[in-house]
Amino acid sequence: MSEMSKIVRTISSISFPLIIIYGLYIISHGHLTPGGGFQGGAVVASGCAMILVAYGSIWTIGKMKEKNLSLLESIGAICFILLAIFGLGFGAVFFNNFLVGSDFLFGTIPSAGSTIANINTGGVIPLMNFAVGIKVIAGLFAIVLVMAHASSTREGKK
Amino acid sequence: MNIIDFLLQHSPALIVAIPLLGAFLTPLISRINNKARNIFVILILGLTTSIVFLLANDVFAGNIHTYVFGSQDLALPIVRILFEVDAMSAFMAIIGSILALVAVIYSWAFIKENTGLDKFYTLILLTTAGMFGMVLTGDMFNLFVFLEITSIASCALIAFWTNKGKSVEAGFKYIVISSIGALFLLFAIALLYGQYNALNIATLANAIQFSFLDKIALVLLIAAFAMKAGIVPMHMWLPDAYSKAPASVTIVLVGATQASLYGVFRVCFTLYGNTINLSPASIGWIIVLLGLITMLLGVAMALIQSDFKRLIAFSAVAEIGFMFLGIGAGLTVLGNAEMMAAIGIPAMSGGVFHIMNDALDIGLLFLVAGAIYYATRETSLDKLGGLARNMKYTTVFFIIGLFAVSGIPPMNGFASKLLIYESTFQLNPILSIVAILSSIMLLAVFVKVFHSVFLGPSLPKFKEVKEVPKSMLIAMGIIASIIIVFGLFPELIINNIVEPAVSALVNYGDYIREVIPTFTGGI
Amino acid sequence: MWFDYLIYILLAIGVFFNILGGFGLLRFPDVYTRLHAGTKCTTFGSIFITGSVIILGLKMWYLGSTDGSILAIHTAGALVAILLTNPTGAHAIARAAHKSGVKPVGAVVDSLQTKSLKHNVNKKIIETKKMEEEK
Amino acid sequence: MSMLETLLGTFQTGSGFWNPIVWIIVAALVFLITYILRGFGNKKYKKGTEQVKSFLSGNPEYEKEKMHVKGSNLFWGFTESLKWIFDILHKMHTGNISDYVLWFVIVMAVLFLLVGLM
Amino acid sequence: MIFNIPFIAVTALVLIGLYTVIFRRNLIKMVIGITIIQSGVNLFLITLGYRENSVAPIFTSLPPGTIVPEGMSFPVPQALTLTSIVIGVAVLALMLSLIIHIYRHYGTLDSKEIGGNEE
Amino acid sequence: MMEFFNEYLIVLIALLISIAMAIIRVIKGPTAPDRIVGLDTINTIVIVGMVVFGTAFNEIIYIDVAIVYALLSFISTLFIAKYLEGGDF
Amino acid sequence: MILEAIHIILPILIVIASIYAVLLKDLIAAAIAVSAMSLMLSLEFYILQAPDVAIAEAGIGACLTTAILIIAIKATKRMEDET
Amino acid sequence: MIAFIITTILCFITYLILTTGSGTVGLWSIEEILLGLILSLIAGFVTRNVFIKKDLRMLNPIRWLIFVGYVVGPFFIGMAKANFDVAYRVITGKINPGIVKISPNLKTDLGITLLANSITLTPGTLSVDIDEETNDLYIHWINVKENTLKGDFVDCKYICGSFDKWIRRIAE
Amino acid sequence: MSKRNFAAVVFFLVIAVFFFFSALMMHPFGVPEKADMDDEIIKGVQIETGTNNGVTSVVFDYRGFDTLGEATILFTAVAGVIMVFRRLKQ
Repeated sequence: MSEMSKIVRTISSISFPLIIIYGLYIISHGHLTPGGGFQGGAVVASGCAMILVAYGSIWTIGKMKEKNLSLLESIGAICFILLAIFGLGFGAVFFNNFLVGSDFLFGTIPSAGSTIANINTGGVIPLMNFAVGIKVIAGLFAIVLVMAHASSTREGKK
Repeated sequence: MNIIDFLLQHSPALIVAIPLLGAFLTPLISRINNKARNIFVILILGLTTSIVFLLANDVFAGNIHTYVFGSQDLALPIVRILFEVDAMSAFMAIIGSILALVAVIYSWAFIKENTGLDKFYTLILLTTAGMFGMVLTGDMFNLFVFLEITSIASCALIAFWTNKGKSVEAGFKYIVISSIGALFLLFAIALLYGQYNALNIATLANAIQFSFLDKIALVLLIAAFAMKAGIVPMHMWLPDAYSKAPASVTIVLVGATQASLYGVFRVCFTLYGNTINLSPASIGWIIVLLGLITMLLGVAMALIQSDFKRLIAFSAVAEIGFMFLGIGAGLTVLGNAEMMAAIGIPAMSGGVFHIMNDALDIGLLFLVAGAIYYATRETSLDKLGGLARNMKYTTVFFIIGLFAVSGIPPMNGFASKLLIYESTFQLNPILSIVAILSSIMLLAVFVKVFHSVFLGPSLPKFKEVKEVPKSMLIAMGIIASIIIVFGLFPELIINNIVEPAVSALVNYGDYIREVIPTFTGGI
Repeated sequence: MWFDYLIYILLAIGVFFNILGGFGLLRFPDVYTRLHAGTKCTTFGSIFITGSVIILGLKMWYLGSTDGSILAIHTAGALVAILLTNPTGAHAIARAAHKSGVKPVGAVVDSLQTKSLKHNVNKKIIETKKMEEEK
Repeated sequence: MSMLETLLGTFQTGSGFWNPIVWIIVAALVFLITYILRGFGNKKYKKGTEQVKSFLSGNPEYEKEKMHVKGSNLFWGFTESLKWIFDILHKMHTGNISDYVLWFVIVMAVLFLLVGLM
Repeated sequence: MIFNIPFIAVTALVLIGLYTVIFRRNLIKMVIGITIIQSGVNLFLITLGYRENSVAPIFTSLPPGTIVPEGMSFPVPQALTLTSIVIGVAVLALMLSLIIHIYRHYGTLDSKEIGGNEE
Repeated sequence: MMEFFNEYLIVLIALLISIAMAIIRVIKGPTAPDRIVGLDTINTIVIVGMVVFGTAFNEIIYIDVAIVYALLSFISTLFIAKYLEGGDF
Repeated sequence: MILEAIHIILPILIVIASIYAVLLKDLIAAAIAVSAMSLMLSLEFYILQAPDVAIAEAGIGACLTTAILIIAIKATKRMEDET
Repeated sequence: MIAFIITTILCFITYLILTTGSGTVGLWSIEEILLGLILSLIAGFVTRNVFIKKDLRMLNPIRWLIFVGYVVGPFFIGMAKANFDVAYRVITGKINPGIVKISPNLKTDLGITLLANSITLTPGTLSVDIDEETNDLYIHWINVKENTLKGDFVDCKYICGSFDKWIRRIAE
Repeated sequence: MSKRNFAAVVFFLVIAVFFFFSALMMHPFGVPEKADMDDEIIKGVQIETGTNNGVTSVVFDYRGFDTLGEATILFTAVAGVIMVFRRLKQ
């Protein structure tokens, strides 16, 4: 009884890629439209939670161990703090936006005032968005997964 | 560029960033090897401690370090996060680094047999990083964020022994208390932000008018920080949390509590320093009264406890009262130069010195309690007895801690308490009488512990008890030696470390002028 | 501009159905009939309101603004998402309600009830058979 | 006085000075004297004789475990005579989280009344 | 110019949450109360950053005719609120997992029964 | 331009009335499924309200929020429904 | 004018939902009320010109908070005992 | 592998739809397309096993055309009817509800899901439960016509009209 | 009503009154009094950080350290939850 009905499962399967790609869109366009690493990460984590509720936590934990999620979260956090420390190396201080204006990756500056969405701006901010996004996805999903698994195996422990 | 200069210039950021990086790396490294993880954690904390000492060495000479994140210019209005390190911050950072290092060394053997150790070390590093962030930051919201880091990490650490219902319950109480406190703190920050549109402490201190909303914010700030610091009557979470946590966690928790105490002082002296004496109801006297109640009630409750760790926790509450008394006495005469020199400076240096002494003494006692728990699996005073025969070194460390905590020379506790007694006697004799009374009762409390745990006939069920492992002894030895050194040469410490910290609190104008050169208040 | 009138008409229909949905939610006697009101009417009203926004976007696009196309496409995306998730949510609620024991008020026939009864009876028979075999 | 301070005082407060080294010397002296006194008595001490056994008005000695004065029995008279205070204190520490928050609210209200109204 | 209704709503939310924590004995109810306080504080921060007839501080596809500094709401409170929301969910998750453990140990969720026999 | 878009604000008020009815169902509903029906209705109306408000202020980028809502509001419904079904998670 | 009306109606609805989140004895109902409050709070954020916060509140407040609450209620018990 | 490619392509198309009007290469800018490709590779990798389960029938574009025709044509009309029906019942309060069982004989998961969702959105009906093995649907019918009841089953045509034929064309 | 609840209600009302007055004394809704910091940020967003979204630039650039703290909080919570539900040695 840990799965939901067939209709829910099918719709979850169909909308899961849509939610994932939409969350990634929010993460990658964080510096242009409303959104960013946290919001997009929350969206993707919610999508994963939908799969969890539709298929049951035991099926899900077979696909994705919480250890790996914890590792992924560590990697995201390390990327984030390394980007901050790179500011120390390339520029002058912590959290220096050393890529902005460098015409390298995401390096251009948008024209002032109202513009259309140009993804190639923002300097180090999109990279930070991705790092935080990975972190938030892994973190929030790990919370839901661990709690759901613990609550579903309660009888087994007793 | 010289590496030392480079480190010094970026030290405020590095002190927070290195433990954080270590915390993020710990899960990866613990996949390799457990021993590698322990060594890595100790290395990280050692590196942090050395940077803290480097920074403190520079700051105690009279410089104030500012560090702007993201850009180097300090243009007005302050839009970026600012770290501002004066002597008080450096003082607290030293305490935090020592405690964390000792805790990690101690827990090498203490919790070796438990599972989930990678998370344990991660959380210890995170708590330490949060503590450093709290004491170094110059931004109100950043203070809130680091407060939350500290409280969440230490809550998870308190509930480390999840097979015990009581410790989970203590963790839950702690998280409820600290999250409510933090939320009211955020409310107060929002009130200040809505009025002055600034988050920087110096900018806010320059702008504050002491209107009605400012008073509300002041009360919220003081109440929230005091609750996190364990002031009576909001202290009840503290015995629960301290006594149910593993001993190596408790010593970190002591540091976290004192970081909250730092919050009270920073708010009273720096943020509201210019305007706090406009209030007819003197905030200083309120703090002094709270300190008196805290002392008396803490020590009275400690007298009737029958659990070892809970008893020490209540005496920790009493110790916090001493700090509040000393620094509150200084706050009552803030702005009055003559009184400040005669009463305020000695009282405050007593209070500030007592912060460090309290951390060391209570920390040592908790470590001893943990050692006894490790050896006998028992914390009830009624069941323990005659352990001096089996655990010689532990007994010696306990005697040192006993003397220090109850203010008996030649330990460090005496020096700070003497300063507090003498200066508060000039302010009002009753204050010092109450302080001496509670100090005597503290001695009685610990004599009781000494009698019932270490003396007496050797009980048959503790025949097999052995001395604790070496790493725990080393950790206790570090603290004990620091206590003895501080006790023998208090003038050295007071002149070099405590006096700069006190003058940093009193001369709040310097702190503000470092950011806003046009500020005219202060001494 | 007949376009504007079309937009107004669509908006009016949408608002009417949405309010009708809320009204039906209050008026109907049990969960299933409320689901009829709450899901169908609001979905239908949403289609009309988003439709009017899509038409507005197309009109803006026609008048020469690229923003109009973005408005139209994103609103269409929201509409697709609503159409995908709303009926499924209704189905999940209905199933949950039935499993948690809420019976349809004034039901003429309830074959799911008989099915679950039968299912239970079958289960019991199988279990008793197993028990006997074990003995 | 100031001469003496500079010579002896390693720690000056507003009204006096304090030297822990002197304290240690005094403590060492006391210890020495005690040790000598103990040495006098030590000669007459013989193991295994009646002398070693404790004398409880002729009553038989209790077992070791029962002899031990328990921690909660210490200061019994003090706590008994001030029982009303400790009862109140016990009542305060309910262990209920709501009460903890209630104390926070009470302190906040009192501070509001003190600071806000004045 | 309306009569500060959002601020009063913030106050009401904070007080309702505080009421829940003080007077309710169920632990999950207390957690819900803390969530409500959290929401109130978040709403307060956002409300402080609102300016009349303003738009969000995003320059992509800005509506024509927006005055640049004055016609935009404050970005800083929104960033603070984001932080606050994430902190809220972190605290909530930790509290609930501790509650699950408490229930396993004590078999009840009544705060009075759980902490009752504390010395 | 602003005058035309304000028609959408009137729509928003109407939607708020509808939300209020659903709130009454949420707080009144005798059983838990009734309350979820109210919640589901609120979800849908809030999505529409977001679209309408984004259009009213001529902010194209606001529509993204509505899509997030449409995709995610479904999940909380699923969680509650799964609880009521009685299965383990 | 209409905007002000919205700013009056929505906070009142939020407060009503939060009051019922506290008063309801059934914890599932309380969780539903919290979710509804969160939804309307998010609409209020959106109307106060903070779409970033609205997305975050959508993902975290309205979805994940409810999910975690429901999981916790599942692991413990549903009814709040009568006092 | 095929599942991975298909999922990636779907994700990429979705991403492109979301980012229209960003540049000059067609409607998109070159950076957007590159980033979209990377992101859809990630999304496709993550979701490949969930999205497609050994069923590649929907790759045929003709089925998609029929699907669009179905949504715009009979489905929308049915939905409009449904709403006027519900409006009538809301105002008058005349209901005669019951839960009935139909057996539409659809084999695939997608087909039964489409049918159930269509039924939910159309006249007076709401799918309550589904039999996992035989794909029978249990329908809550707001206005049961008692002459249609034959034992357990009700004939499909009273409830779904022509939907099941359309869906059989789309998904089977 | 027990003694405890009576005291609680009294002090609660005191707090409620003060909070209510503080809500009334705030600046009028929608008209903040000072806007130095935020105006500075809005003006500098596109030039200094190269982003169009002011909130993201505040989150990741102007107040990036807060975000590091926030990420750390999430990390802490996840570590705590996993630690609380870890498998214990018997």
